Amino acid sequence: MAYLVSVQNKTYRIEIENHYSESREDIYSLLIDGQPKEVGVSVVNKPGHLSLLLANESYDIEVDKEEDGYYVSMRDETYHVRVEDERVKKVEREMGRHKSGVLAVKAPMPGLVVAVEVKAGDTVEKGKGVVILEAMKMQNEIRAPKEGVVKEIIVHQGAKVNGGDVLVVLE
Amino acid sequence: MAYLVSVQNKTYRIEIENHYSESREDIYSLLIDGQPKEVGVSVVNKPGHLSLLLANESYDIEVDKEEDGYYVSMRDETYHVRVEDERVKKVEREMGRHKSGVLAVKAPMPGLVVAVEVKAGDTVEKGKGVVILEAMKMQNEIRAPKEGVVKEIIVHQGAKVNGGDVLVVLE
Amino acid sequence: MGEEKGGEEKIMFKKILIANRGEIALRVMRACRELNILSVAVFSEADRSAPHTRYADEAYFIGPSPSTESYLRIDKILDVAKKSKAEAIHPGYGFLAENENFAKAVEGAGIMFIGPTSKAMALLGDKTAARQTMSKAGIPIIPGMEKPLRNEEEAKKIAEKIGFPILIKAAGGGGGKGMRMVENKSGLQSALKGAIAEASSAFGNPAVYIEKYLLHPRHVEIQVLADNFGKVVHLNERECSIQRRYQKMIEESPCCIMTEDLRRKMGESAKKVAKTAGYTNAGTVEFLVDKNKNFYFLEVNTRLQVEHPVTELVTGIDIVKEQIHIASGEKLRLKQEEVWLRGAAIECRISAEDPDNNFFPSTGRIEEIVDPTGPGIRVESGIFEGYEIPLFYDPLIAKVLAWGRDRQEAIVRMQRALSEYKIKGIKTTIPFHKRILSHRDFLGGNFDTGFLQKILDTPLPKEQNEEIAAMAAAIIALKEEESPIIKESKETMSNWKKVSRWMMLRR
Amino acid sequence: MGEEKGGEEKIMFKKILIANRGEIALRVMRACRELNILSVAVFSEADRSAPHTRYADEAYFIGPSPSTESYLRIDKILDVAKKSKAEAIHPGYGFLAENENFAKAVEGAGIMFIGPTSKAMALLGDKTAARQTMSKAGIPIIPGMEKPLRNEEEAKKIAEKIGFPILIKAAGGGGGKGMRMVENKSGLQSALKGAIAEASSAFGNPAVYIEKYLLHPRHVEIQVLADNFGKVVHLNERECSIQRRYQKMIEESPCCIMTEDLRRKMGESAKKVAKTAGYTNAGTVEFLVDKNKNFYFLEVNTRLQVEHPVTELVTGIDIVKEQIHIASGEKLRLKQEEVWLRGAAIECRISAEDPDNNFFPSTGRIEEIVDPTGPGIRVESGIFEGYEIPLFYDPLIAKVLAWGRDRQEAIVRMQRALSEYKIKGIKTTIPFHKRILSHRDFLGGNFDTGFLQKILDTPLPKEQNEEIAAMAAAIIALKEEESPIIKESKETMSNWKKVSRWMMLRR
Repeated sequence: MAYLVSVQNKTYRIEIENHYSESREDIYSLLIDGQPKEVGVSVVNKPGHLSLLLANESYDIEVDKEEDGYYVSMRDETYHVRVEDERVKKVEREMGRHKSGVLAVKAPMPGLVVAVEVKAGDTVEKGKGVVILEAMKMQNEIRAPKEGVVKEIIVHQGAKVNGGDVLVVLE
Repeated sequence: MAYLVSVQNKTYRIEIENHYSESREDIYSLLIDGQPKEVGVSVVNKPGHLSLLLANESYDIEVDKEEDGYYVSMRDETYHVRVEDERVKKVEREMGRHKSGVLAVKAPMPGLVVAVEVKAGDTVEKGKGVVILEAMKMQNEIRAPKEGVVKEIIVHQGAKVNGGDVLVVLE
Repeated sequence: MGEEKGGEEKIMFKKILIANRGEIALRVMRACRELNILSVAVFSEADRSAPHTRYADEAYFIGPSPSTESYLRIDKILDVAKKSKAEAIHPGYGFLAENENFAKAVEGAGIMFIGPTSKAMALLGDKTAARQTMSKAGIPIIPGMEKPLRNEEEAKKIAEKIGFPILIKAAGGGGGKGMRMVENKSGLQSALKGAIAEASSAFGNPAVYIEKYLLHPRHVEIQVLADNFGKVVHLNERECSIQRRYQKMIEESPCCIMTEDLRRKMGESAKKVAKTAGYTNAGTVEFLVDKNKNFYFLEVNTRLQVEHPVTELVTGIDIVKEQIHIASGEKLRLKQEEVWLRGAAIECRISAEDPDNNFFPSTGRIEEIVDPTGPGIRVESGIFEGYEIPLFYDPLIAKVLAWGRDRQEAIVRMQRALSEYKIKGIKTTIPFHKRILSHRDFLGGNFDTGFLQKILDTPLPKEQNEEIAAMAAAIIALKEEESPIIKESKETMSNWKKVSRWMMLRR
Repeated sequence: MGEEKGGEEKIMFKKILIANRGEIALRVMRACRELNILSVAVFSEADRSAPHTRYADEAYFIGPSPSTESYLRIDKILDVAKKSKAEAIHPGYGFLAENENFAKAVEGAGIMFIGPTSKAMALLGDKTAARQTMSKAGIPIIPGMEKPLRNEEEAKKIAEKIGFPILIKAAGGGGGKGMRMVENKSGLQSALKGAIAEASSAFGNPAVYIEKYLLHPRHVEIQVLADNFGKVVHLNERECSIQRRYQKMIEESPCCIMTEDLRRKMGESAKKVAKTAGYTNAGTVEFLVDKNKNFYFLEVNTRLQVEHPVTELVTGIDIVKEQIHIASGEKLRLKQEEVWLRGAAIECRISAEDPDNNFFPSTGRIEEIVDPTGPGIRVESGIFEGYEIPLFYDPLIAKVLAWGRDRQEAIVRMQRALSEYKIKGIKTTIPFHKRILSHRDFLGGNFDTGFLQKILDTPLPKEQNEEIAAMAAAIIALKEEESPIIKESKETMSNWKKVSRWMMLRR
């Protein structure tokens, strides 16, 4: 089984050659960009909580799966990691999928829409405020994550929104 | 629904007359030995963790179910509570069940039998040591919980036992 | 305990109502328990199972979740005080803590308010009037307005007179709400609008005023205790310059630019402020200190501060207990020369906010908590496993404190504590605190109230263990594919994440 | 940090191996982390996911779960030290901490042993020889034997000579193992047998000796620190009279019968003991103090004690860090007159034992932990949620410490902490500590080493809330009958209980 694993700006090819269970841990033999590694893995108290031993270096790791990939926490840092099955990736590449030019600006959390600062058709720069959301008594400006043209305004002043609700659609 | 509830040496008759849910808690109207009470109940983070409000007195309660009844912890104390359905109790009483005179002395936890201090046929007093069990490097004497005659020795010196294993049977 | 004087025996309260929620309500209830005083909680709809409701001996429902309908309702809280026969009310911080009408109503009901008199609160609560009074008493103040602003026109005039940069502040309350720094004329109008809106919603009072904004100032405050007999002691300073949007994030004591001489001067000034205002109970006198160690009186926080434990760690004094003793009519149990200053302490405020997403409030269910422990660590927390953070209140969920023999030891212990602290299910400011605690200028004590922007402008340190992270994720991915059991668990994992993310309100 | 002397620069270690497990391994690793030193763990089969294995920077497997095949294997631990290039080894307490062969082997391998030299350890490890040496140096000792017992006949003779009651003690190690009090002649034979058996299994050495048993003695010990240059300071006393089966359960500092004069005398004696033995690093000199405040030297614990945090809380000194500094060749950083004694501290040792069932060890899975927090509380713990207590090791799982301005405040804080501390899934000694902490004689400071038997003989206080408990159980019973969802949860509840109860070994 081979995976293409992206962290930050790097992508590693990780091939898990072999794995088996010993009494105290599972041993994974893998190649990371061709370099062989043997990793001892013990599940601590939940499926995502691992104790890794790599050449006797100890890593206490929490892996949380979210919609946009894995979040791997260890030693005071959290890494956003995307894992793709090499075979699946290949198929996708062959199909030549294109990215859509439409972007939904979503509410990062529930709150009350205090103001809508753009109207349909406006050209907005990256970082321009589009909606002001009040939550926990703080007013927070939601900004355009990229430049574009406002295609549609979904919410109105005074609306209560849930986290993840689309506020404005950019094109 | 009426229960006979025993705590320590007391038995209460608790009749739950009515209960319904409000937005923030469940309300139970009950009679305890004929005295009416209204109890507000909110489940905290697990089924057995309750926040009780009784005439605005606040009780943070943990209820653990074990084989021999409920263990109810609150305000630095733990109560061993037995709950019987009044109807079931009645049937049992009518059937006139007798208690068995046989008592199994069990290992309270896993360990190694270092010595057996009685033999079959011995008459033992309450508190007499019957078996010495070594666990966590400590030698612990298991004592007879009541007086009786040793009917059967189940374990032998050097045996490893699990918690709950029968060591000796008294009659 | 407590001295008896003049034949009149002071009797400690038997029951105290705590008009607050969260970690501060627990803090006060713990003091009550240690003094063998019964505590009475009040709770809103959202807080039926909250820690303070369960920790108290008695708990009374006071209304729907929004604080305007519960924790800010003076009438309901007084009703509970009467019904429960509470002899005193502790307001905590926030909510009604600095509301003079509340203090007055409590006094009127014959209940002890654990804090200053409504009169002292009124005097100091009007920040502009307070500055005038203190200036007349010889306390140095920052150049600025003497009265709340009447209109935008006036704002322009004053700003030009004292010169930009200026600071707009709410007259009705503190804590950074309704506060805006304005660098030049063009930003004045919108900042004014924002400040007024925020002041209205936070304090029910739109009044704002303007003052000179000092360059590179440090925010240093003095904790005072004053009894009802005119005696005042100060418990040394707290350095609170690490602020975001005028909200303190990290506080410490001692302040690393402090000298014995400056401490004595600021301490004496703080005591003079308290005496001038006829202040009683615990209070905090806030100052700005400039590069040349000139200090300027800012305001008095007429309540227990969020950061009071910093002072407790270096002085060994339980400030909440002292508040209760003072309110019960005892004389101060300490002389100024008996106040220690041992070692160093730091506090990090942990909020349910996402530092990677512009500090947006994060709600959801707390899945797991591992508190930091070991030498020198103290935690004050208002959360538990299974708790769902309600939307309605302040995002502060916990405070971590570290004590060390010196600042360096306090810092390494705090770094360790932040590293050990695990709060799963929501986003918190812990990672951001780690960044601050490892920043060269923080370590060197070389910062001012503008420090946080510097942190935000500093690129994130390079991550060290990308390969390990990649391998861990690949192993989890393989486990998910291979094992139906793990797959199920993964499902659960992913589900609770979603729930915690999108769950709007606790049920 | 650390002074430099004689042109030779002392360089702090870069990596330390911790030859231990549980809370004490974490304690040492935390000190390493605060000093920016890498830590190396060793772990047995049972401890692959244990906290110390995960907290360390490096971790090495050293064998099967029984400690004789892992944590007591000198050869394997030295192998790891060499492989990992650790420059020093911290032994913690228990296991090899007081094993002179281990200390000697470490020295022989050119690795620093963080503790005394093997020579000092050998001298003090032979308890009877140590008493002779100290007696000759003018330190008062308890009447008793000068050599280990040869046979039962000799035991009878000596017992009659010094008079009953007598105490049988293991010559090869401390901690209450292999210890028996004998009240009269008839109990001598069986006590001797038991003591020899326990001494053999605990220390691999059956040697025991006899001494006079003092009536109403208090166990008071003095913590000392000694550098490699002949300088010794003492860090005041700890009162450790609250013992069960000669195992300390509660320790505190200061001791409430201590006077300035007695403290000075005992401190000077302890320093003399250390100097006489050529002792270096941290050590504890144990004394018994009788009713008339005469004190008798008992023995030296040549290691870090379980109860060292009590002293840390009242002196502000991090004893583990000082151990590391001393071992690295630094001179003591403190003068005797710089050692504070501020406030009062208490420690309760929390064990996985069932106080309602004769303190039987309790194994199982920890289902939930809520650590006590708030003012004055410190926790040292070696457990986590989901952890399965292994059978193989000491049942101590955590220590709770409370600091207060005085003993009374420390006690009420400890009561609060015990009340807040929740460890679900296993039985612990927390309820028993609550009984002690509320006993009149404990509160009054009126106790001796026989106090615990008194507690056991005191009937349990009457429970207060039987009606509430009855109602809560009835409500749960009804919920179980009515709701299929609750029923399922109940099933789970009951199941994990069973699992935790009967689970023998962690997988």
